[in-house]
Amino acid sequence: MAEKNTFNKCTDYKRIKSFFRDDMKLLFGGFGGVGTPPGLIDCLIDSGAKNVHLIGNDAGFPWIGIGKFIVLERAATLIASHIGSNPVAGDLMNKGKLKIEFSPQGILVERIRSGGTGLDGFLTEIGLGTELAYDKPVIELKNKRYLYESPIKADVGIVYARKADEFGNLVFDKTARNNNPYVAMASKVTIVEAEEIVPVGNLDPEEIIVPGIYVDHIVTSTGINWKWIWETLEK
Amino acid sequence: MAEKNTFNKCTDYKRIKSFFRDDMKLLFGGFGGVGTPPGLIDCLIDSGAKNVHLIGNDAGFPWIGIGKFIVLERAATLIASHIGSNPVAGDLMNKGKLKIEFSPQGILVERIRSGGTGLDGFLTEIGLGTELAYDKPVIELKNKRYLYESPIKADVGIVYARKADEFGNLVFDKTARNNNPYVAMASKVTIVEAEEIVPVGNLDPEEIIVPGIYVDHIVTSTGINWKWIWETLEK
Amino acid sequence: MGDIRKIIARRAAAEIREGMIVNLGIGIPSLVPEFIPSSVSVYFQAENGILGMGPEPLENKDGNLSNAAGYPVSILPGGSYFDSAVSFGMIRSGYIDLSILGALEVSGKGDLANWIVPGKKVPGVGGAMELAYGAKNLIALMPHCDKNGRPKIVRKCSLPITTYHCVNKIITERAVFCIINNEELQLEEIMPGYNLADIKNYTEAGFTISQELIINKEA
Amino acid sequence: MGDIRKIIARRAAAEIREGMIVNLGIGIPSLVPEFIPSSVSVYFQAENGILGMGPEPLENKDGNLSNAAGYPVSILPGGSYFDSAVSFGMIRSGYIDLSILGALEVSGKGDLANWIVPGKKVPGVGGAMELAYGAKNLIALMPHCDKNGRPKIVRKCSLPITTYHCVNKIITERAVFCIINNEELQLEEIMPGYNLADIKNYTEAGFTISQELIINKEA
Repeated sequence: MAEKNTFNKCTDYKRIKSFFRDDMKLLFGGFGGVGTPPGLIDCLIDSGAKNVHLIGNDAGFPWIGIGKFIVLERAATLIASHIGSNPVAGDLMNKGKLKIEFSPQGILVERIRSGGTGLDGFLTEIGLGTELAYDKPVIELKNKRYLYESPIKADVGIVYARKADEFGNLVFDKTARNNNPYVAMASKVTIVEAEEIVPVGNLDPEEIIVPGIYVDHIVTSTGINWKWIWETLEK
Repeated sequence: MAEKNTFNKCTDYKRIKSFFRDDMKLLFGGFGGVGTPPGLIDCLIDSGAKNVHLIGNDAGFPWIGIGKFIVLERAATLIASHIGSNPVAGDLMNKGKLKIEFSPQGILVERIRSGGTGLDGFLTEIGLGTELAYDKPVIELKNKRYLYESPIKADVGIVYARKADEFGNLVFDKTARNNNPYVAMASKVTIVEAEEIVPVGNLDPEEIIVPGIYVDHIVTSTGINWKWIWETLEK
Repeated sequence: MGDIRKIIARRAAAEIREGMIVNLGIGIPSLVPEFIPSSVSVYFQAENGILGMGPEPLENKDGNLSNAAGYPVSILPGGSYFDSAVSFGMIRSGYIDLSILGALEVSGKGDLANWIVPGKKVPGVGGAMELAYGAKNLIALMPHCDKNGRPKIVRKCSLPITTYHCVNKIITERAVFCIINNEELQLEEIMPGYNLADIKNYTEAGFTISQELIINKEA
Repeated sequence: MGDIRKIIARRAAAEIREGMIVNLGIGIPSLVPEFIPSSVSVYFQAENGILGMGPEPLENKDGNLSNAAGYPVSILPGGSYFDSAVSFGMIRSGYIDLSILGALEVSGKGDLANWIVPGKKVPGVGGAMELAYGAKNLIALMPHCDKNGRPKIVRKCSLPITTYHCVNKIITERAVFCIINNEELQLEEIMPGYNLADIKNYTEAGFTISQELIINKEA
């Protein structure tokens, strides 16, 4: 069994704070807040970072996931597939305080994957001729037209995992996996909040979803600190 | 527990033979024969199919994997990353009996993934200006030049798995996974040879690598029926 | 309105057949499962990364096991979890047999508008474009008219388009239409309580009438 | 030839430092691990889909656990298996600290030729193009001269190029060169048993000499 923190990746929230900088490009894992790291969101809020460029599936809810940061008006831009669950994001957009680029959901995760796997973007017919084509290049090949979707990378990525070993090998929990693996791949500095950190050798090599090569820093989660939408409605 | 063969996917080699046709495009899983389905290779040989268009990582060895089929001179073309381990393939190429298109290894699996995930190809700098650029389109964007790599799909795909349940959910074994998941995704008819077939519900939803949605037919493996190169040298 | 939504959802459920792989959008489509007979077994897929989604559990709801709208679900035997790139790979490449989406407007040629009402509702497109692009069969559900009584089946969508030429069938509380070859809107069925005039007067797009038109009597 | 290969591999092993992620090509690079001190722990990655590859086991060799050349290996604690698209994702996007490849020719500007000798050897490119493209640090290993005594470090490659401007260092049995900014070939080290003339007369590409040139004495 390896010694504790052999790879020097295990750290604490206080030290993580310094990675969140003004003007950074931040990729966040999660889908409607599910799979978004709650402790790292609070840490991002505490860091005071502003003018942040966010990229992720959606805007969360005003009290869930990345939504908690968005409502503070410290995000400059957001690339996401929808903001339907966070009306504050819509208000900020309409007031010109948050610039939003909408992307089809699967195209967005594929753009992140393209950045994370060292490819230079891809072609698709999806979105062609619609408002979501924005000013993306149109490529014609064999008399068919395609949109060019460029790769996305980020300065910092925040990821939520079920388990991490000290090398950063990751295992996820059910639908909290979603886009987290690609956030880990496409971020220059990848920070993981894991429900549990285990010694190297404790994970089955077959069950590892994200190899530790992609992970730079790991903190232990103190658990979900928001009420899910369905908990709110029930109570 | 589901009844035996609820999804009507479990079958035998005899019935599989009819899926192998002259002139078909065939994707095969495996990397140097590791992860290539031995029973399905024999079945392909028995089928008599000829003028087959093969796509896979390499040409195997003359007595291992797809190599066993290639030496019979019934493949018309091969897209692969190398044929170094199968001198017969090189001979056939030099004699004009087998047309080979070489592709960088990771670019090839990515082209298969592109076909299997409904994208229209991707851009990369890799191979630009080399012989492997062939007549692939060159796309210029923001004063940089890229090769366009087109998606690959096939009529039939053959896959080797550690376990399959009756819906076709797949689990792989160590490095025998390699490109098998993408062969399953990119083939119109996906045929799986599994070391073991288990009832639906026996696989942990987290351990499933290929969801059954991609799998059409499943047969039980009778095991590796060739000597690996390192076994040959030893004995 | 509650009733209308359930009427539409019940009729949509009748389109679902044994063994299908089905994706349901948010809104009216999310009501569909309660009208599927328990004898019909299907696998529901959700964009966030699950195939074989079962109903919301009564207890021990798990925040990490949810559908694409963030609500708790369960998983059936044979179900699997995967990342959302794999999920959309399935969706784009035609492995979903049936996709049922809510709509704001549909044109007579099957153009779908369901992602934005400029200046008002700004939900964003979500997975709708890819679901519309990839589904073998796409059914759009919506009330026949908007709040002001104006038709939602139109000659040309006034709202921004999600995907052109993608809808195969439209189900409203008044009627079921199919769209043949992205060209011909055809009335297949008149729903209980309505007659042909109710449909003609409130459908902007021109349509033909199926030779096998079904006229449902009052339920 | 056997000795030359081991001399080159031993010198290459000295480039490997604690904690590195390393990919080794076939040929001479595959001999490198036996010269790495056991105190230095590294993770070897192989293209087929494994990180944390350990040595060939003495018994219970497993046909399904192999390196990219198809030979049996083991896996270290902390190692993982993944598919080959993920594997090449790592390779292309710069997560491999050091890639050591065999070469047929290298130009003074770092162009690598290692995939084909037209009309003779037709191995195919394998993963070499992507390894060369993505590695943070790429070392090419080869004998200093070919069978006919002709230099393999050339002004311009005569063989088809694998990747332009990619090699950072060349190690032969006679010398170690670095290539600065894909432009300047610089002699860093003279290997035991050779002198500057042995190198100058058998290196076609022009080169400068490092101010910190290391001259190794006979071993």
